[in-house]
Amino acid sequence: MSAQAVSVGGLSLKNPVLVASGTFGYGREFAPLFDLSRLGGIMVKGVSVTPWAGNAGVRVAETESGMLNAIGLQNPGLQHFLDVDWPWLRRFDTAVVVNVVGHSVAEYVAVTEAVTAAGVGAVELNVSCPNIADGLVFGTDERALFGLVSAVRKVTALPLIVKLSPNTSGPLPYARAAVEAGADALSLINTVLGVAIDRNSGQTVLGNRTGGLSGPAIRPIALRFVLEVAAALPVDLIGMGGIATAQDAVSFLQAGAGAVAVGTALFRDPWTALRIIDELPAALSTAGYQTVDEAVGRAVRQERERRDGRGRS
Amino acid sequence: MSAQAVSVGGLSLKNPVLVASGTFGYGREFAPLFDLSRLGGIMVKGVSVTPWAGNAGVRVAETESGMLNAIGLQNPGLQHFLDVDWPWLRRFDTAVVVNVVGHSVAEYVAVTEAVTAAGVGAVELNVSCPNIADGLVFGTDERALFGLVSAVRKVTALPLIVKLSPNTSGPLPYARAAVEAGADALSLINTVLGVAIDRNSGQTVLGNRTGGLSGPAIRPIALRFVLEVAAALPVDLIGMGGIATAQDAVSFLQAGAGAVAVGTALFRDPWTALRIIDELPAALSTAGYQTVDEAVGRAVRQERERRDGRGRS
Amino acid sequence: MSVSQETVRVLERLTVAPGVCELVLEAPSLATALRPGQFVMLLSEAAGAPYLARPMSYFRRSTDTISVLFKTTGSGTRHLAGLMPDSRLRVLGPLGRPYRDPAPGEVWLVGGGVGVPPLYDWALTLRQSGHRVVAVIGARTSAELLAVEAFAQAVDECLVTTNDGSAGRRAAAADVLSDAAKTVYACGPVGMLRAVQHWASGRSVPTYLTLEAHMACGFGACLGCTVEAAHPDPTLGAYGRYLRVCQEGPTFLAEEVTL
Amino acid sequence: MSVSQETVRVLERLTVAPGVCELVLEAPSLATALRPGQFVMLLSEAAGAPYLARPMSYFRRSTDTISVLFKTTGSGTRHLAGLMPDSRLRVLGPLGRPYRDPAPGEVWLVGGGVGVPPLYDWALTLRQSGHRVVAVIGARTSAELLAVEAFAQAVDECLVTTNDGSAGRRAAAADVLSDAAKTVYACGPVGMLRAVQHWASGRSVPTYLTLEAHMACGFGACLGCTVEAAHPDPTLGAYGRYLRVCQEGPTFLAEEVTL
Ligand SMILES: Cc1cc2nc3c(=O)[nH]c(=O)nc-3n(C[C@H](O)[C@H](O)[C@H](O)COP(=O)(O)OP(=O)(O)OC[C@H]3O[C@@H](n4cnc5c(N)ncnc54)[C@H](O)[C@@H]3O)c2cc1C
Ligand SMILES: Cc1cc2nc3c(=O)[nH]c(=O)nc-3n(C[C@H](O)[C@H](O)[C@H](O)COP(=O)(O)OP(=O)(O)OC[C@H]3O[C@@H](n4cnc5c(N)ncnc54)[C@H](O)[C@@H]3O)c2cc1C
Ligand SMILES: Cc1cc2nc3c(=O)[nH]c(=O)nc-3n(C[C@H](O)[C@H](O)[C@H](O)COP(=O)(O)O)c2cc1C
Ligand SMILES: Cc1cc2nc3c(=O)[nH]c(=O)nc-3n(C[C@H](O)[C@H](O)[C@H](O)COP(=O)(O)O)c2cc1C
Ligand code: FES
Ligand code: FES
Repeated sequence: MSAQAVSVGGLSLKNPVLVASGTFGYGREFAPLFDLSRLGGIMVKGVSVTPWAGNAGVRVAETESGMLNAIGLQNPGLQHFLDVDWPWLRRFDTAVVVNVVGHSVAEYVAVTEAVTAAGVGAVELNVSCPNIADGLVFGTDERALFGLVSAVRKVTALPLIVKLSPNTSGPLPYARAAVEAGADALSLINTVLGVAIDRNSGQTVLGNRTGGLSGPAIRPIALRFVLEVAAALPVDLIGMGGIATAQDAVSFLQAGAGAVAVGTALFRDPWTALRIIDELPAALSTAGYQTVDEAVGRAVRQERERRDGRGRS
Repeated sequence: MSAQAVSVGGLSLKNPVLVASGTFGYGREFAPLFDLSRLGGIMVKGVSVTPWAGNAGVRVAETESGMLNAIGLQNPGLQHFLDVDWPWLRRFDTAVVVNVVGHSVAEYVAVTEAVTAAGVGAVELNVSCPNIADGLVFGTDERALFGLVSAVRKVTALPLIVKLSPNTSGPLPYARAAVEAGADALSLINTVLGVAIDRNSGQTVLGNRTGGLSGPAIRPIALRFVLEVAAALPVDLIGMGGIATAQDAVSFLQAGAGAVAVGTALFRDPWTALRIIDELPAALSTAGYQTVDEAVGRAVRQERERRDGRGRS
Repeated sequence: MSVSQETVRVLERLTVAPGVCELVLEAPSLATALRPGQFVMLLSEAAGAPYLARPMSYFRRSTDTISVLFKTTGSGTRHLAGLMPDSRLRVLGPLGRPYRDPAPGEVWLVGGGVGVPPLYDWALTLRQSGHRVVAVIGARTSAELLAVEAFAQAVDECLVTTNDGSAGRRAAAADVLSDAAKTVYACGPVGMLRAVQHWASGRSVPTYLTLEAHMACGFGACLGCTVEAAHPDPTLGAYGRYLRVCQEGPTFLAEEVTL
Repeated sequence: MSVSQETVRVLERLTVAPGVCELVLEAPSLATALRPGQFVMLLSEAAGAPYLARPMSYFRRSTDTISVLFKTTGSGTRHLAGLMPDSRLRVLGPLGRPYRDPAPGEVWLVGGGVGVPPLYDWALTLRQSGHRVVAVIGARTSAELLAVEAFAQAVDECLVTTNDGSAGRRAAAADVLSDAAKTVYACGPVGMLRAVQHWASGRSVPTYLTLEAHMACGFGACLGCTVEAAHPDPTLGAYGRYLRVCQEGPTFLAEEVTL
């Protein structure tokens, strides 16, 4: 195992840098640009049981140090993934994490079962979807979340990752619910709800009115979620939100993430994740670490010491 | 009444641009720089019943397009405000809004009663403080919020503004609780919880570990809160969060705020609020409005039409 | 050639008309790689530059340079228009599908406002391969007409239209399309594109529309730039409802999209 | 003079030592207004500049210029160190309280590492008003010594210390303080300031420490830059626990603060 290799939630990664769901499609657009096998892992665009059309109207808007998106989880659906994308993707020597979306527990279960059978690397549940039956969002209702994760857990032995929404007063109740229901790891964070107003019309830029904020603007929010969970629960974390440099990646490791994912930064420069992979060893050794694992949770240890009354006053 | 004059929650402002609590002290540091009477209003630093020391350690950290603060509501307390700050501030021809902080309902009530008697312009409740008795934060617990606002409402006839925390899954339950308890207006938003990690130590930069994120990075989040409340409730709003230009101010008006407050931008340039006041008429007329009121809620009207099924598909 | 991202130097900044600017960039490999109809994403890292890159068609090219011609409409274009010679820009490209070849017979190019840039190099290419090319350059008013002289020199016939009659014919660009056109390529405001689409409906003249959309990536990754498909691929289910302007476009047959 | 914010031009950028840079700014009104001990907030709006301004003491000044001397420690100083002559910077100042006047007798200035800048103009001022001035310039190692020649010329006696003995005495700067000192002004790393504070305790020599703190505003508005008061003003209650470095400082008497 190289100094770059890590394991999160039982998923082995050759390096701790993945690409975040929804910012890398199913890899096809990037394959002409670089060898996908260089990546620690690929978290594919959310897969639903049937194809989803996504939202009408303008889908992306720019903000300061970030962007809003209202793609609406457009995706070709499970069958297409199994028939077309997975056979193509599996040739690469990288961990493929299938991001699963659904409007009901049954939909999540169906996708998870199928991709488990297909032999993907891990499952990541995107719980920011509205539950059509109850009108609530899985990710902002602890009990719904517990139910969802428990049900999915029953049908897969793969590393099960739950991706939390930052649109709550804090991660802990949701993190606990997910872990108690059997999640092996958590992804932190999904996008933050936001709005952009069009200068000329005075109306919302996005067709869907609200969108998800991503990019460097949300990095402090993501670090808060990572640190808060790392300090409270013994669960592996994948950190994401505004990562654009190796230094950013180190911050997430220090906050307690065992691996990181690069998202929006890929839109400005599709080679960002590779650059981070190349520069991470130097960034780690500058910070005084020999391996990735040494870096993980520096701030958490401080946090635990504070809690135990041994830290700075 | 000039085209710039507005009224929010019964508070008359000569122009719709205030300065946000905690970014303007009690005005003293700015008085040598410009005539405070030019401002629509001053929301003073949070006032507590007794003096508060604030937090130890590093209190500010920089982030992309923003900053984190963990001041900890350091303030000289009610008596000092009444004896020293208010007599000095009241000479200026501008609305003075007293931001009130406390660790119990009784503390909020005491401050509100006293500043009401002193004759300030309005009261703004900062409900992001932990309630020492129950260990919860007023602003993230609807029932606690309702109780707090109801109690304060009983002791003041001044315009009563409640400032909501963005660290919730959405503003509506809290906005409703505040309005039902008698709030005349809402301020949106307070800072977003965040963390910064120190490159060298791998630990949190802030002594208090977490801090409040402010500045342009949070503007889309603030606009979401304003739009969501404006579309749902008939209550006056003061919008804030990352406002740095007249165009930003117009966006908040369009989203549904009747007035705006400038905060963090003052740290980079203490004349920002004045510049916005000077440039607002031109920005409004470029956007096709003759008065401030015409601009307010353009996006809300769109929102209402959508809800009523008359909007774009 | 596959997509690459290069840091290039601004050689010249020309003010072509009020609020319209041409930036000439030193970009030899892109100058070779780009095909007519393709575009680039321009990312500035200079003071006050916005977060996302901006999509732009290329307008002209030489062996070593490409240029973009654009109107100042917001923060990004204002920033680009303010770049001084010798500034640096990161350019991602070539992006999008090149123009598809025309049917035999007269080719009509219809450019409205700042829709003209992609058509110019296409005009040159078509002429070189022996096509008779008619250009229709339209704008609301004469002051907004762009690149008329360049097109006049490049094509066999150049018609000018303005909505207010201040230059050329008082007409919308689409109104002057005639049955002489055996293939049409149009680029311009959505209203104009709809008119061209309407003209094409019922005719069997291949009519290509070059679209714009808000883009985050420009290379197919974000799904941000979609347009509604007129005839969704039934094998794709609901997923087929939208096409990516940056990947399946930016140029579509008129009957492929719902505008 | 009251605080103002000006856009000034970078005239020169000198690399003084590895990782240490002096920027000379064209700033005539600040050059007149600043008093020794005061500082400015530097805000760059150029490519990649950070969001907040950076506090810096001024180092030298002429009629029309001021300079800042700083070490590259992070994003902001790295950015400042990369500014080319003719770049613009927004400078807010003068900020902070000037040095308070010394007691009669020998004045000792103790500068550690990049703590020397504020002491230099003070040295000149003190000499001009007839004080005998001794400077102690310390650093960990000889390569990190700054402005030794400038001080050597400006003061009556200049002592050099390094922790590793690679230049001057092998000592910490604070160790060479002697009873000859009738007033002390020290600026440098917190370890050095603590040592100076320790030296001062029990002596009745007025000893001034110039502190650093993370600052958002620099002019007293944010309460971000606090240091613990050693003897809180009892009339202020808990509020008195902290003092603002930017407003009540940056220079405090050693007995005023807890480091
Ligand atoms: C493939 C393609 C080729 C283009 N070629 C040209 C060209 O040659 N000349 C030219 O003048 N313009 C062209 N455009 C339009 C150009 O990209 C926009 O005018 C520009 O992005 C506006 O940016 P802004 O910051 O000035 O406007 P703002 O309104 O401030 O932009 C805010 C956000 O909305 C996006 N946006 C706003 N309007 C448009 C638009 N019309 N199209 C796409 N995104 C938009 C911006 O990219 C940005 O992300 C092209 C667009 C596309 C998609
Ligand atoms: C009144 C005053 C005068 C100063 N004069 C000088 C001088 O003459 N020469 C010199 O080299 N340095 C001086 N400093 C320190 C200088 O401000 C910091 O080195 C600088 O802010 C670091 O910024 P950075 O972006 O490079 O570091 P980063 O660590 O990337 O900065 C991140 C944030 O922390 C703050 N920060 C980090 N370290 C310090 C620090 N030591 N002091 C204050 N803020 C810090 C930054 O301002 C920024 O907000 C002075 C500080 C103060 C308060
Ligand atoms: C355009 C876009 C599409 C996204 N789609 C998904 C998705 O399908 N499933 C998911 O779990 N997260 C999705 N995300 C969220 C990202 O995976 C990531 O959590 C978030 O953007 C924060 O990281 P970043 O700031 O590095 O982009 C999407 C983000 C963007 C910008
Ligand atoms: C340093 C600092 C101190 C603040 N103190 C207070 C406070 O005492 N009371 C309060 O209600 N809000 C306080 N706030 C929040 C601001 O009033 C404002 O709601 C928030 O910063 C968002 O606006 P901005 O992005 O323009 O700064 C403070 C913000 C900052 C940056
Ligand atoms: S712009 Fe990203 S998919 Fe087209
Ligand atoms: S830096 Fe803002 S109060 Fe000192």
